[in-house]
Amino acid sequence: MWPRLPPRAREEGSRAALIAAGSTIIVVGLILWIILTSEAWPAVQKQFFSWFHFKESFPDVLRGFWLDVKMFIVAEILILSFALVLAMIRSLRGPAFFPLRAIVVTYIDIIRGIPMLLLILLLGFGVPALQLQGVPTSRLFWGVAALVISYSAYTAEVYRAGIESVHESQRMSARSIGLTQVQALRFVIVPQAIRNVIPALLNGFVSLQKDVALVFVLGVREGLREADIYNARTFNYTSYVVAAVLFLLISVPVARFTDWYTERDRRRRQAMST
Amino acid sequence: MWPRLPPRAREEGSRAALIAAGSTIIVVGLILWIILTSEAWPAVQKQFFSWFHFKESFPDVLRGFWLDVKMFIVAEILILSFALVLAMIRSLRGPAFFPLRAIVVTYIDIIRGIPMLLLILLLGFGVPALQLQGVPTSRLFWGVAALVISYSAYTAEVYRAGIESVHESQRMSARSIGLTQVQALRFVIVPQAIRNVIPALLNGFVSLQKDVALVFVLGVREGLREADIYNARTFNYTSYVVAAVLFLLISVPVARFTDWYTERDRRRRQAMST
Amino acid sequence: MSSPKLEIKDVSKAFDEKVVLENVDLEVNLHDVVCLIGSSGSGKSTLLKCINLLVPIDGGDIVLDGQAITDAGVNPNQVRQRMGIVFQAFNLFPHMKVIDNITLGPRKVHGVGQEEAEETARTLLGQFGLLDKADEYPDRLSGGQQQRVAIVRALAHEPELMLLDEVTSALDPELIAEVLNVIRDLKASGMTMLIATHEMGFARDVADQVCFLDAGRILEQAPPDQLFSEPEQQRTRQFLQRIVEAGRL
Amino acid sequence: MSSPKLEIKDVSKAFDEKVVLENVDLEVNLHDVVCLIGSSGSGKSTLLKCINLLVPIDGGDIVLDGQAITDAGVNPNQVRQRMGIVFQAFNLFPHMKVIDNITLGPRKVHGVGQEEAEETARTLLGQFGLLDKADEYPDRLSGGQQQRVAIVRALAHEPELMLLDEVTSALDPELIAEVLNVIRDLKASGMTMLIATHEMGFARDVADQVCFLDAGRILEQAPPDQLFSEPEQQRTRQFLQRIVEAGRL
Amino acid sequence: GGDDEDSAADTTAAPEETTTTAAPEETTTTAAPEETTTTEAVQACAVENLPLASAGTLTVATGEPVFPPWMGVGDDFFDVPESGTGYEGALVYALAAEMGFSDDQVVFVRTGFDEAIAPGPKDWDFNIQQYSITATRAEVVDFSDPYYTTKQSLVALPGSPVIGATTLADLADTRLGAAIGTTSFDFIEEVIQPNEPASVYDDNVDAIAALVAGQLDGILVDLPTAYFMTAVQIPEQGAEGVIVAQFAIEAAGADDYGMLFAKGNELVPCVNEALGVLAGGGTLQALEDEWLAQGGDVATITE
Ligand SMILES: Nc1ncnc2c1ncn2[C@@H]1O[C@H](COP(=O)(O)OP(=O)(O)OP(=O)(O)O)[C@@H](O)[C@H]1O
Ligand SMILES: Nc1ncnc2c1ncn2[C@@H]1O[C@H](COP(=O)(O)OP(=O)(O)OP(=O)(O)O)[C@@H](O)[C@H]1O
Ligand SMILES: [Mg+2]
Ligand SMILES: [Mg+2]
Repeated sequence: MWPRLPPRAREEGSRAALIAAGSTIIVVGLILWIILTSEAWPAVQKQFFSWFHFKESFPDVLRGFWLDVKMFIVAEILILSFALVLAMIRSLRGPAFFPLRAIVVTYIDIIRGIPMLLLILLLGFGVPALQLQGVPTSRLFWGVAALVISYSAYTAEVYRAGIESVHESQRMSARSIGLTQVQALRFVIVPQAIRNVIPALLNGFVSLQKDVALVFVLGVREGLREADIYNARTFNYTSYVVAAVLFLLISVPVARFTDWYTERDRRRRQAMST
Repeated sequence: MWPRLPPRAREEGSRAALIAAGSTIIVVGLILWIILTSEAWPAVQKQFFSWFHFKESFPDVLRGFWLDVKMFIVAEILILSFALVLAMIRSLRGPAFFPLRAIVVTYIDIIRGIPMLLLILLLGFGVPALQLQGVPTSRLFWGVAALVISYSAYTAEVYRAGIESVHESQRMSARSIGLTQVQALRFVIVPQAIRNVIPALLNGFVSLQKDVALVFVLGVREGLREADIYNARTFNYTSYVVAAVLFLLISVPVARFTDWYTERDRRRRQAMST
Repeated sequence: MSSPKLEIKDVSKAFDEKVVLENVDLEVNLHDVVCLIGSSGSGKSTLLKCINLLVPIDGGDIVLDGQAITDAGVNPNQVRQRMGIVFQAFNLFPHMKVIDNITLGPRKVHGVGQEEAEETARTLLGQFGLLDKADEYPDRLSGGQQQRVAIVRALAHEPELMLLDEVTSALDPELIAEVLNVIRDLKASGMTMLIATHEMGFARDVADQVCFLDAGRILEQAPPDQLFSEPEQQRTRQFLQRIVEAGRL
Repeated sequence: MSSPKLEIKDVSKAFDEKVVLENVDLEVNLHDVVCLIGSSGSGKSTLLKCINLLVPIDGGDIVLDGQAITDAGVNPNQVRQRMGIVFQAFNLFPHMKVIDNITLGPRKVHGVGQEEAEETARTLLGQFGLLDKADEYPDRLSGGQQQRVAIVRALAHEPELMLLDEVTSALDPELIAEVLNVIRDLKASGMTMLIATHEMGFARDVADQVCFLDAGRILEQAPPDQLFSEPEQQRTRQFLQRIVEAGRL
Repeated sequence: GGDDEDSAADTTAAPEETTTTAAPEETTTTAAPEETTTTEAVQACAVENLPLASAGTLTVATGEPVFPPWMGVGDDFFDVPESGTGYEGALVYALAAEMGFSDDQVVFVRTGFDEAIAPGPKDWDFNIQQYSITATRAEVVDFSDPYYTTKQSLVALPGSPVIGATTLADLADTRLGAAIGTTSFDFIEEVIQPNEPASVYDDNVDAIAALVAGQLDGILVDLPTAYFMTAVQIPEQGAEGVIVAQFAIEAAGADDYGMLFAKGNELVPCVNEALGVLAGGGTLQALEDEWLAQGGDVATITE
């Protein structure tokens, strides 16, 4: 076992870096100071950051948030799986797969272009209004379905970015040991692809966490909607801050954990330079 | 010059692929048929897909949409630049850059956790309410600022995914010819990184296109707001379909062009297998 | 000897406008070792990739055991399962440990059980002096170690035909001797091999036939003794002379 | 001879728990060529990367022209600008044409004008028989072509010291002769070089000193004639004997 | 509890402040209006002295679109607040006249909900779109005195389980909804308290869509809106609606509508004064009879 000392050669630009960091902190501090001492701050604070309203709205928002979390978990699992299937189909080579690829490309293009709200309205109000036999009318069901349909299109493109960032020689190499296209994708390309786009996947994770709230247009009372109700009742925006704090309590730890984990994984696999 | 024949070896699974494509088309057709022949379809059609209301709402939505496009262009340029700076800072190595990196990580984590709507309200209503000297009070200004702040956090993570997908040996190689960290990022890593994540960047592009509409809470009458007003006035949802069509008219060509362009670029650089 | 294991008939290949292989004819008999020699860029690697159906050819036929594998209707996967190829750039899977790199093919393609596959892999790794690297990731291996893993990966496959692209170039001389022995053993066990190499000593030592490729065309094919001592073509003579100058023959 | 160009003093390096370099001492005099030989995994590539400050060392000092470049307070960029390194795996920039790969360093680091940089690059490419590949992308070159581009990229830099990692391994014999000539020319022009190689013939031919690295330690250092004919260490003798068996000395 | 008292103190304190601060300089420049008694307060409420968002005009904010029977009634006047039709529309002009504005000195602007309640200065004088007065709201905005007190009513499609309900208990197992920010919503939550919590929608249009989609059994709205909803909105969405009943129960909170002002706006007492005159003179009742009293018997639901 070898005693490991820290690298000793000084990194270039360390002084510039410190200056940059220092001045950022000073500027942010200054802005905060100007805001907090401004004459109108008490009024703004009262309407956006009131401790009283924070406590008042917290229980309702938290209850609604719990519904968000449940919808989120179901949706995210479906999205990650369905999107991967879409991305894999899109990455198949050869003319035989052209029709399948074309279907997926059309799906992704159209769905991404449709505002999520319209999709939710269309599925959540439109489909049940058709009164078809055996088709669910639950707005939760259709709200989550709309989220899955929409987010899958975006997430599939994130996966595709990952797949295409894996060098062609890896595909060739995988095929050469006799793997089929799908096997090559599954065992060789996709595992590397996912590692390559984890930060972008996490983007989807974080923003879905907030977008599940959109099912509120269907009358579902989730967290952001409770904040809405509170705001409409009291004209105070602090309830939204409550929602933001709840979101942050989940998303920040998840982001930090993922970064830590991928970094560890990378260290285990790769040579590290300075 | 050599006469180029198409590759002749049959790709595996071509029959399976055709079956899959065929059955997808049949299923989609069947669903459409069930919907279109359902008893309630005329009512639903009237509510969501009425040609009359399409024509009626089109001029207003289009006018609002034009404002969206302008906001979008300004915001997207700022986002792509600012996010790249964030991502590059986040990718700097060495303890000297720790404070800067920490600032950027905090920024990204917090901003992503805040619902975009809250950020828009906070900046669009909160900041002007402070009545600070020399600070703009324009709603458009603050609406776009909120979009830039929020989207930059997401986009920076997409860039970072790209940067990390470039193999460590490229960084080493760039440093070995004497480039500084920033030069290595700028000339060697980032150009490859961006190519790697273009589909994911395009996601941001497409969804920003729709999210600029969120500034309507500030009372800005953009496209989706016009659709909203029309809907509230006529109780008909077709105006949202108009908005969707306008979005699609931009996003689909952009997506197709980008794919075509990156594919051409890839072909120019890389060996292609079957 | 009966009909050849592998026949390359009038094969041509161009990348965009650039002709890389031009009317190549070549036969590899069962149990034979054929070495491809020729300058950098002459098309050796491309030819090997064409045989593995990794690069589509533009004209001609490639025939394996009497079956034209470049015909429409042939499943290229089944063809590839019968060959092993080692790339000049190794192309190991960086996200998998060495042992998983090696067992992936046998497990997924040939349906071998995990344990059996690992056992075979470890035996092979041992032969190549890499037993202690089984649980390491490729990026943490030295160049020579990576190349040996790539050879093991191709062999784990139990192929009928091996395509080797400069497998000894990143090896240190000690290991070259070992790899040569492995190849000799393989040959003794009846393996048919097509090897692109810059090592004339190696070619002379192991090859039944040596093929001289120049600018995408096969200029000369003969047993090593004949080709190295009495080359027919002017161009071959030139090539060999430069090798002697480089102290490599 | 005055003080050495490069001194490696008691350098050690471990990856996690694995010791890769152990108390390495080595001197390279100005205008000298030193060859590093040793088995695969002995630490040759790691040592070269440590000298280029691409891998931080754990103990010891690396001294260039009397200045300890591994000291805190030294700007590693300025150090790297004085050296050229060629990696075993080439590491060309795949998104840039060959010519841009070569001119990037001169233009961005040394502030050479675009035209001048391209002219120098084309001259060098010509010397390596690659003039027609200037506007091609690296992924479309053969292995040997890529390696030559990597050498040109390091040379374009006009370094005081070159670190070469198995630069001849992917070259065909014709080119080896050419590269050897380039290296001889470089030597004649006074370039100091440290070369990791498996080519004993090459080492014997070009080196002033040969260094035998074994499991991270330098076992023996001597002029080639002495080291190859009368090695002192048992381990060195073993190594050389295997080489002879492989037909490589 | 304590919160309510705070805001009550706020609203009562406002007029006094106005009288002391608005008086001094302005009075000297303008002659006192002819026939009115010349108290300080009345002088302050002369058009010339009013602290208006834009001098010389009364800028009235409202929603977009506006709905009958509140504003813009009649096919030609739909969403035309300037028509002076509908209860609120007519009220605005009556109020303006009482305050001394001519009809063409009244200007309408449109706002969204968030704009109306955001902090900071406003470019309109007051906002009128059925805002319910509550103590908490009054902490961040000011309200006028009430100009209308609503009754809640229940709208449904034929065949809904709520049809025929006569007591609150009949509604216990039904799915009810309302638009956000309305007292109707609070009424479900606090008075009806069905087993399934109230659903809440951005506006009545979405609520009706949910009704049509079979996701709701009934919508709560104020009675005037209920008439419009069943007459126009629901048929437009391809269904048929009925007013099930009105509630003969007082809401826990006030069901009073008031005009909304930016916090601290000194116009409030003047508007209140004019409103008082309209109420006292019977104008309000006349407007209500004209625009809000739709014929027909509506059943009532009791405790
Ligand atoms: N994808 C490609 N696109 C265009 N040209 C290519 C491509 N791949 C290879 N080439 C060109 O084809 C020629 C033959 O390449 P190949 O790799 O087969 O050579 P080689 O004989 O293996 O050389 P080496 O000994 O250097 O490995 C080279 O000139 C190369 O530049
Ligand atoms: N990043 C790393 N993490 C862990 N171990 C490493 C790493 N890089 C190299 N090693 C190990 O260090 C040892 C020396 O590697 P190095 O690449 O220096 O060998 P080499 O002498 O260049 O061998 P070759 O002749 O095969 O290229 C090897 O055993 C290798 O597995
Ligand atoms: Mg090759
Ligand atoms: Mg090495």
